[in-house]
Amino acid sequence: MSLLRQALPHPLLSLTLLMLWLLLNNSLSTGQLLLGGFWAVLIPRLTAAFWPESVRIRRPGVLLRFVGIVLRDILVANFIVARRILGPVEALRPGFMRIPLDVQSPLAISLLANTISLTPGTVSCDVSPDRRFLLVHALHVTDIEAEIRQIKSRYERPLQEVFT
Amino acid sequence: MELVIALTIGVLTAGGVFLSLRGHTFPVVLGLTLLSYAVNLFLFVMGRLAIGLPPIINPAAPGYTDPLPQALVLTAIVIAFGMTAFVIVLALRAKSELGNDHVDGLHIRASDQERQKGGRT
Amino acid sequence: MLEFILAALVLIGAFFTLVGSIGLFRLPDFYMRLHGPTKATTLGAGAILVVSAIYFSLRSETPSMHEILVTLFLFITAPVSAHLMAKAALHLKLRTIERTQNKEDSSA
Amino acid sequence: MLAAVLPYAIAMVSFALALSLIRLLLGPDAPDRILALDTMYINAIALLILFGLNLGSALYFEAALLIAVMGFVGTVALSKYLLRGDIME
Amino acid sequence: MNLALVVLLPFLGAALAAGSARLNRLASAWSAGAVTLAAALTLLPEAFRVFGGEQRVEAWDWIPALGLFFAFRLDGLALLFALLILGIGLLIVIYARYYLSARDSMGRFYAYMLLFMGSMLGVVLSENLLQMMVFWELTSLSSFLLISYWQHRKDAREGARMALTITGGGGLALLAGVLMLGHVVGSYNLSEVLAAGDMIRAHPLYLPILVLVLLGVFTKSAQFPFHFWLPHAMAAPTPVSAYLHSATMVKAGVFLLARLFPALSGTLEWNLIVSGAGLATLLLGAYTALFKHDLKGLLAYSTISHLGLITLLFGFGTPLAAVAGVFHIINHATFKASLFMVAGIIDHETGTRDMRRLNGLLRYMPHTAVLAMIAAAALAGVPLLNGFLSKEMFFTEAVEVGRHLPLAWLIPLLVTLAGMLSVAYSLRFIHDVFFNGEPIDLPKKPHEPPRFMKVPVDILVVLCLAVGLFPSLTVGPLLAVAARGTLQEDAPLYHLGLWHGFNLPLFMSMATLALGVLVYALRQPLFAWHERTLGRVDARIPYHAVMDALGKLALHITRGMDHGSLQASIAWLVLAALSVTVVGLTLYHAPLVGMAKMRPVDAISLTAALALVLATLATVRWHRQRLTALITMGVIGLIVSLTFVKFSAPDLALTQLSVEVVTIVLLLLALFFLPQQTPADSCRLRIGRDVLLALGAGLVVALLTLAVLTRPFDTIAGFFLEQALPGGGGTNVVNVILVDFRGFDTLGEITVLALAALGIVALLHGLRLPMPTADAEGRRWSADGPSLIMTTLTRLLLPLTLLVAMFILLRGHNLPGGGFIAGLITAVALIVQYLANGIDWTEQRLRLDMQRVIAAGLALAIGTGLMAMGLGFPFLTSTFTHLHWPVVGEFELASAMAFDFGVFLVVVGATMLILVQLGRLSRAGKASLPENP
Amino acid sequence: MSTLAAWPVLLPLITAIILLFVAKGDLRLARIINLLSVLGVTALALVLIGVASDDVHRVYALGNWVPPFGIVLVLDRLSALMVGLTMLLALASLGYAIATDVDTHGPHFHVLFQFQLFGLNGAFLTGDVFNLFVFFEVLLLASYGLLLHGGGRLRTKAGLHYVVINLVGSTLFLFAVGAMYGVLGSLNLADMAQRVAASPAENHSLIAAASLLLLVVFGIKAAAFPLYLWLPAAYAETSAPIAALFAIMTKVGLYAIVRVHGTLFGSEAGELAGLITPWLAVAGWITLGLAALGVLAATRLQVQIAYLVLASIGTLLIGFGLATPQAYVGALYYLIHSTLLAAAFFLLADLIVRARGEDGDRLEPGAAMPNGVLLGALFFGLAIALAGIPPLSGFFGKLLILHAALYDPRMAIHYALILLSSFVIIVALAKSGSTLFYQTQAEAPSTGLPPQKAALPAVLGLLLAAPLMVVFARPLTTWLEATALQLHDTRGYVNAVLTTPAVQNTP
Ligand code: NA
Ligand code: NA
Repeated sequence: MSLLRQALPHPLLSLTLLMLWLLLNNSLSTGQLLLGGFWAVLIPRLTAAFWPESVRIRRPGVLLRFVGIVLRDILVANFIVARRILGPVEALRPGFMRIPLDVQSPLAISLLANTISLTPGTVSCDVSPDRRFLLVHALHVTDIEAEIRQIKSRYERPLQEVFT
Repeated sequence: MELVIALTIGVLTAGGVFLSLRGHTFPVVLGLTLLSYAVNLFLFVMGRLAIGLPPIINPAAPGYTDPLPQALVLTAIVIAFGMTAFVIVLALRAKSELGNDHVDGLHIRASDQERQKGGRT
Repeated sequence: MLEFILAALVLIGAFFTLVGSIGLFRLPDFYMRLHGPTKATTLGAGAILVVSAIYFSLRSETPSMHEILVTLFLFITAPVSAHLMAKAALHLKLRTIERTQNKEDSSA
Repeated sequence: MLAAVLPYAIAMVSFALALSLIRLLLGPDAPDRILALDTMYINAIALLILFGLNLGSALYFEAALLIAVMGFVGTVALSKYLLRGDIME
Repeated sequence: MNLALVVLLPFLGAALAAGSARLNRLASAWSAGAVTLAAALTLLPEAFRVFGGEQRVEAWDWIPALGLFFAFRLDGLALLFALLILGIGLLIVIYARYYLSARDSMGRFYAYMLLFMGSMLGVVLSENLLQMMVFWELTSLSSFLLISYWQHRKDAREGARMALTITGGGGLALLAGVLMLGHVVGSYNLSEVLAAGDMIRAHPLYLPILVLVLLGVFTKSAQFPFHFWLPHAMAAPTPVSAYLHSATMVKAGVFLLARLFPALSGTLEWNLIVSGAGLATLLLGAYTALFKHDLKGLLAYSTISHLGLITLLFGFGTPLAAVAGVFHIINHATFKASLFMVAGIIDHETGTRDMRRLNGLLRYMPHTAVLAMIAAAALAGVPLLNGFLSKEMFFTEAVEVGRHLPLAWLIPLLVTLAGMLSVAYSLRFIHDVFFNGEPIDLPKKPHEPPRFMKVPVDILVVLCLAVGLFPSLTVGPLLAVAARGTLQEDAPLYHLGLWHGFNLPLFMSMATLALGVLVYALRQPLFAWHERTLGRVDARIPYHAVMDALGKLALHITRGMDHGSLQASIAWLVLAALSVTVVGLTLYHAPLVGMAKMRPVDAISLTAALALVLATLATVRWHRQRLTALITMGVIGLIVSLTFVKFSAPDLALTQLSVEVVTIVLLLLALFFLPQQTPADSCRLRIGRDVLLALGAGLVVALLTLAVLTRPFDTIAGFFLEQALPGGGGTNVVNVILVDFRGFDTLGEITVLALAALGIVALLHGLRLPMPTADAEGRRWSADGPSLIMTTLTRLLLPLTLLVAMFILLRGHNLPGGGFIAGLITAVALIVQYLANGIDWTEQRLRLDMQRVIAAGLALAIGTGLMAMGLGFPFLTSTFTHLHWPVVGEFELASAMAFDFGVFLVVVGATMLILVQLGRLSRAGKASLPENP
Repeated sequence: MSTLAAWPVLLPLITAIILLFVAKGDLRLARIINLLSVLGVTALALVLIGVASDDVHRVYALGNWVPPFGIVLVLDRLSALMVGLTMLLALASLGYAIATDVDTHGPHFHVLFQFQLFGLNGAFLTGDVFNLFVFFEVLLLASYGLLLHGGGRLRTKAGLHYVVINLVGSTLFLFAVGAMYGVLGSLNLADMAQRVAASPAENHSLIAAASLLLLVVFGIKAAAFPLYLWLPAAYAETSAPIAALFAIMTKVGLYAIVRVHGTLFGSEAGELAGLITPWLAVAGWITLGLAALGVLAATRLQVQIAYLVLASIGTLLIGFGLATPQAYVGALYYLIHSTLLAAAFFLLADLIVRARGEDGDRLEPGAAMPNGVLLGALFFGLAIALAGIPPLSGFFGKLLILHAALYDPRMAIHYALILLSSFVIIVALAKSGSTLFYQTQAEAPSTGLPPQKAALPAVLGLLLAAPLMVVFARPLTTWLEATALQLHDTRGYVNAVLTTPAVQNTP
């Protein structure tokens, strides 16, 4: 087991790499599988020092659903943002929001920030040095508190469930 | 198209020459970089303009563009990169040794000199 | 039918790309401009990538899925870029338009 | 069908690129220009893929991939320069 | 062999003299004497043959391509000079041994002296004119050494330099003349040149040849207007003056006049130039000599005057005049050498040469006085002495020429005038020094010199007398062969005797003596008049004026061109490139734009071009706001990449894109330490010039591009396209070219990269730069540490990016990609870690000596090449094979891939080394900051 | 096909790699490796000169790709000669650098040194125009590193100028090569020559423009007017062994002109034949004139020597501009002479500067130098040699050129400039020699150091060339005559290169 642990310090990463290799090569041939496997073992080992803590995904199901929600939000909300961008500028009500953070793992915070940025209408601007707040800019926001609640429930909670 | 390309390369060259003639190291580096863009494009189009004919052997390909200038440009890009890196570090060295970033190590602004004098007395 | 969808998708992608740039072009302050490129443009590129994936999968009769990778990278990097640019803007105390809410938060 | 719409798509993306360039030239502040450059990079991804579709060639994919992988580094470095001056501390 | 030996012996002797001085001071004098004697003895058997009517020539090949032979010639003229050089040389050797003081280095003196002797012998004994030039210039050099012998004295240094300047310069002119002469004749050998007089005189190059040769002659023989160096050469020790200015150095000029007499004389140009210069020199020298208070100064001007006399004789152009000239060369050598030695004795024993202080020395040194009186009488042309004989011949010729040429009646008059002055200054030399009351305030108490110091003078004075009394018996045979050697034919009849009857020349002689005494009697008012008028004229003044002007001009032009301005250098460069291209394009009558049809323009390309132009203009416009300019450069890079894509160059696009990213990081790293704004540094004029140059360059490049693109062409590309797959084993032709067809270029290219990295490491070594604490607007830098989001996400990206890099690396041979691009991606992936996490954090996790990575990459690249050599193929010959492995299936292995992997390693190593070293600069800066209290 | 041609290029590269691996921080080892390699390649170069004397072009097709498709190395008399010269200089320079510890003044001296040799030898041997560009870049970048080695204010400034000018030059090189490829469609010199000869008249203007542009590029390296402005400072400010090694640097430019333009526009080239020769002489005149004035105006010894180098370039440009085989003999003779002796002079100048202590290289009277007689004698010899005064080699070089100029219609100008500049140089050197060695202040205490014993062989060895070239002028000029004839036989070169077969044996 420890041997395996040594060989594959981040099995999840290795798996991802293998999949990506196959994607890159658009091929499922044995040769590519072997080669991808080779990279999947080698690269995590080479970069192990950069990944001191192993990443644990507790609830893959939640993660998958989260990804689905985000993708949907990206699609839907983009249309809204497009309308706002193309519409009258005067109608826009931009604003900053300080979102108090419950998640504490760096990866989770980062993914949350990313999600907020990708989903239209909001961009994460900064994390307070004490990791307690995320500063977000919204292109158009009418009720800031509601918006914050929405973000926390829709994005932060699933992430907290996955990474703790 | 050839005319457009020629003019574009000309503009890049002109910009590069103008900046190369400036008196401070950084604009000169910019000028050299512009010149290398110009010459890379020039060298590249010397194989003539071809659209959709990349030199990757493929039985279905209708034809290929001249691959040689591309190889030359690739070499030229790499060399230019090495040279740019060297010259920018040299510019730092020169600033450290000469005390300012003029290519000839000159203090240009008279006001600066006056200020220095004033500061000393 | 598929081709129709592809064509539509291409146009949608191009449209969002354009929207992103229009936002960049016309919105009045930096923070607002930041919104267009980070998502509309990203989404636009994503849509076009999907078309590409399908198109080449069909053409060569083997799945061409590497476009997913481009999208993945984009989705990871675009927010990082946006975040750092915003951070820089905050540091430089860039002007926001008058009606921006909670301006004081930005300087906290 | 696809072939018919591609020129329009390319034109739209090119126009987007042009708009981004105008923002870059207008500024007014350094972050605006950085943002514009960043946008141009992403526009370029779209453009490259459209090129590939237009020519029916997969050979332009890697260029798009490369921008996706590396394009943000310039943006990040420029931003960090504004923040800290010293980008590699 | 003997002749060569005669010339070479003194050169060997010089080394001997210098070496033996280390043993014993006097050993060098002895060896110099022995060498001189040996040379003379070697010459002797040859000399007899010459008297027997032979002309001896010895020749060996030297540079046949040039017509340069190592060749010597001995005829009467050469023999005469060789005897003078060796004979008087030997006397000077003896004399100098007593003259030099204990402080003077004898070894150096005799070594220089022998060098000079050898050079002079070389001049007179050369058969090949080019070889003669070698020795000619050597006389200038060795006389420089001799004149500057007392190098601590300013006058010695300056006199030597002046002599070198004038005689060396003349030598260069002579060289040109000799080359042309040889060109006209078809040979540089005297035997042929002397026989080709008619051809030479008829040639269009005759006048240039004549002028150039005469420049050499006149400078060397101190003819007006080049005479002024000679008096300044008197700063040399007196033995040197005695040697150089009686028998040798200055005689080289007149020797050449005699030597080339058959080849060049016999034209009006010759007569006018040579006799004109001779006459002027004769008068000027004689006049000036009279007013010199310095003994050696008087002798110097007297020498100038007599050289003028000889020149004038050759200028007359008649065979008899030439014979007289040769005769006077002999006579002048004897009496002038003795007079110089006398002057040296006086100087040596009294400590001064100033005739105003030297008086009544007859009482203190009677022997010397007698010698001086006889020699001076010879100089004045008093009957019964040798000087009288040649002066008579001179007057005869002057009268003769005066009959033939218009206005030449002046010549007898003027030469009589010169003779008169000559008598006057000779008289002064005797009367002022040995009579005229008591010495005034001498540094030393005068007495006779050592016995052997006078012996050389004794010998010469006896010769003056002997020749004067019995010319036919003594000098007759030698003069006869010398005359024959000079004329290269039998000399016309002449009579060597004391008495030629009552004729005009005799009358002139008597007149000079009488008038000379008269002039001397009137010296006081004459001196006063001279001081007020002509005495103020000094030829040195125009010389110095010319030299100063030359110096100033040199400084002005040099500073004007080379004032350490990079901008000027670049402007010149651009101008040169522009002009030659324009000239090239218009050189032949061909249309600029070719016949090939142009492609139509599409809107998108036009937009891209427009964008490129705008971005370029923006870069130029904002070059002083550096960050902005950097961003606009980024745009240019991007559009260039897109252009590569558009025109079928995916590999280039990939490369350009990755380089672009690295370059931005690089420039930003540097920008931190540079001012972020450039001060305005150019005036409108400068900007106007630069704009013009830039527009010109742009226009020319555009024209060039258009001209090429509108022409059809036929390239070797077909071969690469055909052979890439079967011969190179890859479908990506660009990559196959890079790693195979032109792998050697790539090897050079990665070497450049490696070198850049190493060079940068060297440049950064010990570099400390102050770090700005605030940005351009004065804002302090943000205090925030690493961004959490960035660090986390970029760590996530690292393995993914590396995977992409491997993908790009492996497919390069067949599809766009390859080692270079993969290397840059890898480097960027790692650099991002540095950007996000800082140097310390990253270095702890990435312990790779990038220098070794570079070395490994290079070793791998070159190793694959060497492997082919091991198998008997040329360096870098590639091989590839398709393997079928169970399970894995078919795959390709190509040696070029190993090469490409080497490229990959070098790129990773070099890029990382460059960027990280540069990034580390701020750490060095921080480390050197004073710690906060 | 002879493998011999490849080794002078490969060995330095291999040595550099070994140095990178092995000798990090171990100076002694680095010195030994470097010295051994230089000795070996020098010996090889001498062998190559012998080998090339049979007048056969030895073509080495890298990668076994036949010309004109692959890159070829071509060993002929001239390239062998240039490699030999390079190595002799390298030997002296390295010996001097080690003796005076110059190699300890900064990192990577030995590696850069070997890379420099790689670049130089490659440039001399390649038969491919783009490959020539690549080797130019290698040798330039190495030269940047070496030039700046040790650092210092003026050196850095000179280095910056040198680098920037050469970067612009590299750009021009690519423009020129690009245009040539765009018209001729090939990069192999022999093939290009053939294509020039066969080119239609309508392309002649373009070919002319491109090759004149290339001439400007080579002119920068050669330091021809008006492109010489980098030279005085660069040579004067860098360390002595590097200045000595750089004596070959300008010759690379001249070599390239002779090789490239000579081959492209040989007698076969029809209307284009001899395209650039009129330009060379004009550039030579002005360069020579300005250089002579520079020698006279110099207030520092090293600057003066730099201008002497420039003067030799002017003379060489005239020589090569005369373009006859006869003139080539003279120019090549003069090239060997000026390269070796200029190098010797730079080394000697360094010894003088060390011996003068605080008086430095200013041409002003100073304290008497320790061992001044020896230094003075060496100075005298070198001054004679470089001023072109008999009996040393400089005179004979000039003589050969002047002799060849007799047949040129512009003879008068050639003569005037060569002789007048000689005159000015003699005046200037007499003055500086007299100032440095005669006009010493006996009472001033000397602050200088006597010359290191170990540094002398380098100076003496190079100086020895001056008398040897005179004594052995006959075999040397005979060899050079054959070289000149080989260079003028462009058809021979083209045939030899283009008929090179691939190696056929199977491993
Ligand atoms: Na007196
Ligand atoms: Na840093």
